[in-house]
Amino acid sequence: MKVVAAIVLSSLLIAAGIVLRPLIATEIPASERRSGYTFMSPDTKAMQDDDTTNPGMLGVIEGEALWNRKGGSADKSCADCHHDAKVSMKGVAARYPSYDKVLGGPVNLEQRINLCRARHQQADPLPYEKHDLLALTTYVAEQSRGMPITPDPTPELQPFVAKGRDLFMHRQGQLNLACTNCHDDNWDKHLASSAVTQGMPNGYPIYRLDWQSLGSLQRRLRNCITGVRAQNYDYGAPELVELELYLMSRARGMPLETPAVRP
Amino acid sequence: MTAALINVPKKARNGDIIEIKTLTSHVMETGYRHTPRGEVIPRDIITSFTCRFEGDEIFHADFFPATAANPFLSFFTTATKSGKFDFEWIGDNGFSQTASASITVE
Amino acid sequence: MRRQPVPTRRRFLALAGGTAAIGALPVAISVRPARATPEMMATAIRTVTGGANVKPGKVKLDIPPLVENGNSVPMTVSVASPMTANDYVKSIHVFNEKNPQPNLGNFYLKPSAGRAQVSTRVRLADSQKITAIAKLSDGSFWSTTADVVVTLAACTEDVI
Amino acid sequence: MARSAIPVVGGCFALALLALPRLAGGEELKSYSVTGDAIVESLTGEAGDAARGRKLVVDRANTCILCHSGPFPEDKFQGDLAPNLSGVGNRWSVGQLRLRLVDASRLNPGTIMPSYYRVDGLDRVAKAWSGKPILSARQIEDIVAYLATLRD
Repeated sequence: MKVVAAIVLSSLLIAAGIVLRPLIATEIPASERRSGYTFMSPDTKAMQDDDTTNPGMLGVIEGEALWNRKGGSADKSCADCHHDAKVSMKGVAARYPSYDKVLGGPVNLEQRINLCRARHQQADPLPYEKHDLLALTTYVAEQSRGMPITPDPTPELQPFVAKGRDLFMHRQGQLNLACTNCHDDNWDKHLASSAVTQGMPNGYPIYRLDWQSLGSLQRRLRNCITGVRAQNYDYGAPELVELELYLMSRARGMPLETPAVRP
Repeated sequence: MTAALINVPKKARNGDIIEIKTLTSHVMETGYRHTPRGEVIPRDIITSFTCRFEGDEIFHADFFPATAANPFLSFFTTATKSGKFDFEWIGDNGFSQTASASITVE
Repeated sequence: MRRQPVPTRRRFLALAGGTAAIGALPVAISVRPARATPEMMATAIRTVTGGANVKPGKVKLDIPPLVENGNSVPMTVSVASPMTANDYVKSIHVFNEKNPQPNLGNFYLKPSAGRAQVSTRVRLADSQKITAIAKLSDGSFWSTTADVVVTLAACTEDVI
Repeated sequence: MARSAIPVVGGCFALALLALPRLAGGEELKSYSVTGDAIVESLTGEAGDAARGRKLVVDRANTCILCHSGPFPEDKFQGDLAPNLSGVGNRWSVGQLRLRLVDASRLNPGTIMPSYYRVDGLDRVAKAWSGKPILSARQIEDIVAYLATLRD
């Protein structure tokens, strides 16, 4: 009977431990926060550093063309309202996801582009992770390259940031791992010799060598969720946007690198 | 839509050896990959690149499935006179793309 | 659709009309198809050299000894040559022995190149030996080799 | 030594009183009992095969070498998130190794070591893996047998 009691007790402790786990996870002090760039090999850094060799710049060129293309029932282009993106979009990506009053919640940059299409161009949404939306997002985000991440301070957003943080701290999937287990507690280690990194969101959309294309932060998040063998969230799901929000708050002050190159 | 990013100096002095860099958007599908259902994804690559200066070929390259997506190339030429570089990419499924860039040689 | 050069000193962007659309990558899984072998590489090299003797030297192959992802490996080949009308590099050929097929690239130069050097990015399916061969205007062939270790990505979209 | 007959397969005792989860193949998760920090008895009732165990450990699909390094000269890409497996057979008994594979979270709730033979107490498991342990009882025994051979 002693053993049974011990098992029951330890089970309770474990149950408690799983609940307590988020509270004991260590967030990275601001002074130690590092871009994924700093973990890369010199060759991959060189590919990002030079605009004539960075394949992500092709997305910028294509995005600029799309910015100026008229479309939708309104037959308007982005430029018809926002004019020169170099001026109007400067700093915008550094504060996304941002609060949308009509929806009463956060929207990321891709969703903002599609909201703009719906509200002002009377155009269909561009599908997630397809070329056009990635190119437009990359072009908009590139206008903030080098600028520090400055999360949207709207008070109504804060509960969503907290939800994103809870998700970051929550163990899930068959491997029973939370984002924090690797990206707060073990970011200086290696997973099968690949750098774990801090999972910073400051280069998206990124040109990922593994993808051989541009891809969004949500694609990268979905990779990790697949990796821990958890049910995935659909592109645009509120949980993914909340995670994006929390990641941006975690990267406050870090310069935007879009289009970053990552292995 | 495909894009090309070409880097040629706008100006050079006679006799300068200049670097030309090109980056082209293309998936470079190898023909060796399969869908989750086991079907082969057909090959779709750029197979050849040619650079001409004032109509004369100055550089040519053959690409293969082993060429990385969004192919990058860098090569050199000697600047001798002002003129126009023409770039041409040809590939599977009738793929064809051209671009050009001018240089002023002083 | 074509754009004029932007008025910066060194760079211009061209947006050219093409026939292929760039979409998101198809949902695909990588497989390890039948690989090229050292014999297949030797055959491919013979196709270029016609069986002529290939001497070590003159060729320099810059490729990272350890790469983070085999999908895009930067590579520069340069050849020691005066690049004059009488003495120049006609072509450069790069081979591998473990991809599905043995060619990494062929590059054809003119004396006007001034410098016998090309850079590109290649896919390497695995850690392996890379061989670069230069054909000179006198008909001689020169070569060098380099070993590359390819890191396998830990976190991919393939379910592990 | 008293030994519990209650099948404890997960972190939550309430769940342990429910019917045992069924695996996709119809195989029930085998019951086991914990003594101290060990599972003394083989999950299959048989000894594992160390040679098969080594193959399982170096196969990335089983995730071991994503985090652990060890005496596997053929694989250049091993993780350093978790202790090196060299000498692990000196550090732990077979029974201790077995519990650490089956459910390391019993010993340290904060561990990043997944529970390789557990199906409950998990959240949002992807459909393809739902109701299945990461490794089968036989695979656990094979790996335990191999790890026990790793002596400095």
